[in-house]
Amino acid sequence: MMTLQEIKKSLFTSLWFMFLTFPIMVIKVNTIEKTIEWRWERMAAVGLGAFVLSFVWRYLIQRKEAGKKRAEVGSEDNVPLIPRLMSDRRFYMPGLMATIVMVVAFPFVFSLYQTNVMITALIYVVVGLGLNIVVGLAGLLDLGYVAFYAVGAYSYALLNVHYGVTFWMALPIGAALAFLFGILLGFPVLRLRGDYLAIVTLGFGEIIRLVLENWNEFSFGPSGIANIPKPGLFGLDLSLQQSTTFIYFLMIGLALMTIFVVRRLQDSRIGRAWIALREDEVACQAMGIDKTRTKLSAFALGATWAGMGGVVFAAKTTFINPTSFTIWESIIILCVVVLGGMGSILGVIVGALILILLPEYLRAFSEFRMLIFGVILVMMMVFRPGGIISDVRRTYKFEGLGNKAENRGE
Amino acid sequence: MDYFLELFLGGLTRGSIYALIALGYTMVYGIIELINFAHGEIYMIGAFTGLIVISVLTLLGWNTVAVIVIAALVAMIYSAAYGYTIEKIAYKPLRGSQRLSALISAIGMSLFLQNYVLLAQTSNFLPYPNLIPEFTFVKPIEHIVRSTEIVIYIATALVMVGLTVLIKFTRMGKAMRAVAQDRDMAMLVGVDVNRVISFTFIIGSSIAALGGVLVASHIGQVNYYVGFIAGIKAFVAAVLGGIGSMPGAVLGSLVLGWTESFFTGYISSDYEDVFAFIFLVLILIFRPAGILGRSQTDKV
Amino acid sequence: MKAVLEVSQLTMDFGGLRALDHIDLEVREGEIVALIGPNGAGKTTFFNCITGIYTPTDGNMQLMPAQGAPVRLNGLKPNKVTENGMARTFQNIRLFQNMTVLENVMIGRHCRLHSGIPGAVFRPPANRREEKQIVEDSYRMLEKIGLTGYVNEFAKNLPYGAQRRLEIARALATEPFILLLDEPAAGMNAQETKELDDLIVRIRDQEQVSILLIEHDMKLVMSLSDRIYVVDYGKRIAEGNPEAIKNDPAVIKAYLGEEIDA
Amino acid sequence: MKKPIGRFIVLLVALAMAGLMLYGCPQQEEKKAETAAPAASAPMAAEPIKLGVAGAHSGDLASYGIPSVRAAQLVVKQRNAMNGISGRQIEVLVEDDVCKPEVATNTATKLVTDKADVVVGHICSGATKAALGIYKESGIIAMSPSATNPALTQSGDYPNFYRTIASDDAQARLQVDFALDKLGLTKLAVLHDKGDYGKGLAEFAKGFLEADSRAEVVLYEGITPGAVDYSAVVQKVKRSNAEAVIFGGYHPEASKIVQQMRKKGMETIFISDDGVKDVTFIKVAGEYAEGVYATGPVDTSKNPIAVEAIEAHKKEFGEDPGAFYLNAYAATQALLNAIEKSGSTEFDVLKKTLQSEWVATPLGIIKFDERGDAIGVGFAVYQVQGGMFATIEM
Repeated sequence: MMTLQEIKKSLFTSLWFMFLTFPIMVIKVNTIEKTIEWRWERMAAVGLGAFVLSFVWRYLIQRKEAGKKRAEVGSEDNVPLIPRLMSDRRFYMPGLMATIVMVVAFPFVFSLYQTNVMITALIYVVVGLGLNIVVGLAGLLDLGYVAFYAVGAYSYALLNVHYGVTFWMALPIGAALAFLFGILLGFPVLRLRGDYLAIVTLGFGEIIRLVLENWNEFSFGPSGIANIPKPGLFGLDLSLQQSTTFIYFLMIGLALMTIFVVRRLQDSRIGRAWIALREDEVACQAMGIDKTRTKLSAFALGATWAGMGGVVFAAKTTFINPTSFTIWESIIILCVVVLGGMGSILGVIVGALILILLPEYLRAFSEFRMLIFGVILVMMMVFRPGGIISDVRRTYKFEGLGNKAENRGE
Repeated sequence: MDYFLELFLGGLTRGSIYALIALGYTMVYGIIELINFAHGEIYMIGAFTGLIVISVLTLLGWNTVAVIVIAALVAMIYSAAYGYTIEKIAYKPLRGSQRLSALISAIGMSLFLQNYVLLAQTSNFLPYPNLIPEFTFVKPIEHIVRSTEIVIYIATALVMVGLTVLIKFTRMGKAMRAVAQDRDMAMLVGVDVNRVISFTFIIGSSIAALGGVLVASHIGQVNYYVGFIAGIKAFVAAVLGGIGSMPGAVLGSLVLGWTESFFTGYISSDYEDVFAFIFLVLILIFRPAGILGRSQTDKV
Repeated sequence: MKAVLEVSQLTMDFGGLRALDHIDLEVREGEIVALIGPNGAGKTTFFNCITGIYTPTDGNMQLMPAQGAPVRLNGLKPNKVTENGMARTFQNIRLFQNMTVLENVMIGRHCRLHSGIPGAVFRPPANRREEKQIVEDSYRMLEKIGLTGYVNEFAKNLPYGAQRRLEIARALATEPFILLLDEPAAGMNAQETKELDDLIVRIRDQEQVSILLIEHDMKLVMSLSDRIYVVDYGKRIAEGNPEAIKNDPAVIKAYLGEEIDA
Repeated sequence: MKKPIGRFIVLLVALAMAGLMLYGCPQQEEKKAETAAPAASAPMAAEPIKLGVAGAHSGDLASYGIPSVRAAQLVVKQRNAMNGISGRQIEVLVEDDVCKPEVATNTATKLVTDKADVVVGHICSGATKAALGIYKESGIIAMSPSATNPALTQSGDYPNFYRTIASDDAQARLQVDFALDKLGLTKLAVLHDKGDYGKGLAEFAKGFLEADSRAEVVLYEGITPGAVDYSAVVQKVKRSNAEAVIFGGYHPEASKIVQQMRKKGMETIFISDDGVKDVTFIKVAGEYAEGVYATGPVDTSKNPIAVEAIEAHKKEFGEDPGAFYLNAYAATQALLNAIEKSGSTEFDVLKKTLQSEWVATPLGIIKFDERGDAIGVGFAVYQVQGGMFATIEM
């Protein structure tokens, strides 16, 4: 296993990292006091750590390469585990039952905090599924998706402040406004390609945030809007615990609806057109698909979900200000989609759960939280570049004429 | 007229700073089509390394121009090493996967590096000594432009000339262009693609480090987060100029710098960034591949 | 016979370069017409112009469907051209790689159907019927082209010849009355070319489609075509039946140095 | 292919479950324990007092949140070394909110679930507002070292909120009065950093100036924080002929602007706020800081507690403390003092104690009014003189 060569290699790696981290890890200067602190023990730690980790790294890379080769040779049981399990009724039914029980029992079994975090994760499931339409299906890289989220959140908050609009009325209004914004913003930019589109959408996201920040008369500026009412339930007076549980189930409902709609869209004429557009724009047009309309529909529909997510977001936090809608937010949502596995609904759900729950559970590491989060992002991508649930786009499977064309499920 | 000139020079300063970062962005993008989100962090690490070197040398009793030169050189070497290592760890294993995966990896790297410096050094802002000498010839126009700014202009110009020479006239430059155009083809004709990519990261990172040291000297402070904002702006500048094109990156940066400066000067800095982004959108609507980018039509 | 496609004085400039120089061309009902010429003569540019991918500098292009008024193609977007009944394939295969063979053909049906977002979400009976119909129609199309064996494969996993045929199937699914084939035989072996020859004739006869093709394989061109147009340096240098073209001095001159495989 | 994925998923599920167990179960057990023995609800001597510290500990605003954590840790360490509060040790629960409202609600529920008795935080006004409702529901008092939004204490919506910093309007009033009465200025530029702290302050300053006939606001602008160069704004100030700049924001931007102004030979007076009245500002801006005015709590440099607090920080962390360190130090002391004096962590008792008991802090000897603002933190104007903040007599 451990040949001399490998040890040599690891030694070199370890030396390299000791060199690399030398100034920042070892020397701590205090330019104010004009003192230097030398922390040599750290160098030893880095060296030792790098030495050990380089073995792990090599092992993992080798394993990944081996896996790739096996896949190239093309064994039949290439279908990933989860879809395979799901297609087997023996596993599927009990699994489904267990999931349902777990989901229903969650807010009663776990603490307020757990429920609260789960609500956040569910909001990201909904919003992530929306972005999945844009990025995963239609292949349009949108780095300013958070703009529509902001539109939803602010439309509820502002309508509530000025006109006393309730949550239930704001939900469709927020969605509609986001849809409208999607069309409005999409129209001029959708002829741009790839990364140019990405940067322009990033620009739009920032524009919306900056306007919210600067235009006090409209949006109350950086001090935000407080005391946004939580969603009402027939005028009942709910305690914090109860209203959290209520929002939880509301989000479960919304998430299920989103999954339902996105699934149906994906398997429809429109959904196929989105995927085709992602695959090859020129050929797509030559097949009679209206590029602009198709792109716009993906963009606006994606925005709609962000709008809805935004309304729930405002209701859940009861306070909003522009700091919740920075580019980092767009990036996190994008990570949800890519990490989970682009284009896959299950993937987005898993991605959202991981990305939102992970930093929360990493709280135990307190100040190392975001450091570890960064490392995990890199590692996940390096070792599973296709996302966690990859290659399971459902495809039309033909099973004979006259029969219903059945789909191979996710 | 004085006011105009002042805004013009202010814009030039901003533009030159963006350019030093944008060049690295655009080079990396040109070669592997990756938005290297961690590039801003490389710039920040460069600034920090420079600060550490300056402090150590100052404490040893040095106090000459040599200090800043050595600091800049060490910062460039270290940033290059970081760039090289990051590419090997976070991007190389992802070659051939979807481009978005590499983007997420870059974002993860960016988060990691920010927090690495935050934890290993400090969350506080640190003062950055300005060791760039005051040139006597600047004295009469000191209220308009400072020596540091002049050094930034000169550095940017030199870097640009140097890069142009490198790309146009050296073997490595030729190889870089070949890889940028068609990686597989370049590999077939015997270009060592891995080496070219590493080299690109090294050059891009060391330019960013130079920028880091100069900018930090100019604004007099540094913390772990300075890279992110500057990085985003520089990326916008690179796209504005036409990503992948080096003269484009410089031109885009200058245009962005002037846009911001004049907008602030004549209208309002409240909406400075809003305007910068709207300007970007407008330019891209009329020139979908940026100012100097060649619009690529699909070969059908 | 009635013309279905009429192109007159088509000119296309790229910067200072004139890629097409006042080209006239006509395809009549039920005809197989070939467009040939040396590499870089402007054949694919011609296709790109009439299908709306490029906007020509000058000239007139018109489609004449069996029923209804003629449609002027100038300024139409590619998808509109296809909607109006002219479909095409590509020289460098442009399939939707990560979709199955069946799905590729289903995309071709897109422009003939109309179910929108509400239909997709609520799936009313009409929509279900339409979806079922798409699958069946697409499968039938695969039967005609002989690709049923691959129906659930990803397009990228198909052998080369099958990919070319899938492009034809996909184009046919848009229900064109004129089909443009850009080097359909490129990269095929003799056996496959022979099959393609049969397939094209069969398509013409069964589907009542006129065909305009670009091809380098002269044997195929000569055996298939009713008429042939020859272009060189963007100019039309000859037109006529295979026999006439074979003996045309201008054509021989253009191809001098190039092998004429006939 | 199959095995690694399988293992991966299993690992993932296991991790998720482990996480849930870790966080869910202890709490469950506690609940059970409570129901089994009601007597346990009375504080036992061994049970530690839990002090939550919430604020931005990562991300772009970490430099304003981390000093609070350190302040709380140092105070608690000192207390615990002296046998805690009547024999009960104090435990610090540090939770990050990145200064974002949505994260703050998670942070707050986490602290509630972890049974925090009192909370020092949050740092940003927005995050504080989002979190307060959750604390209120659970009867937890939160004391912020840095949330200055006036509505927090003036609206009456947040009875459980206290702070050891002046609200925006109070500080702005002081700045304006100083500028007009003491300095006799007539033309002022008001700048801010577009954040909820800086812009809130600047809005008030502008309002007060406009209401006063003696002076005029010749320029009102938001600068972009983190920009690499501020020369355009500086030139604009120069062109506006303003005699002074009132700046709302934090010290990094303040020092950049001051440096650029001074380097361009401008002598414009610079007046700023508590976010700038920080040793780091002087150290960073160096010679250019000379003459800058900043408002802040009275008397900190001569206050022995403040001196001691700063020394303790230097000893422990090897650097000067960051922004709002003293405010957080005072907040922690005030909270712990109230717990000690009242012998309880009950909401009403604690509230009463906070409002009645004076406590010696680095900011002076303070107690709180019924709205939650500190009484006894005299606010004063300082000027940087010879590398120190020197009090200016009004």
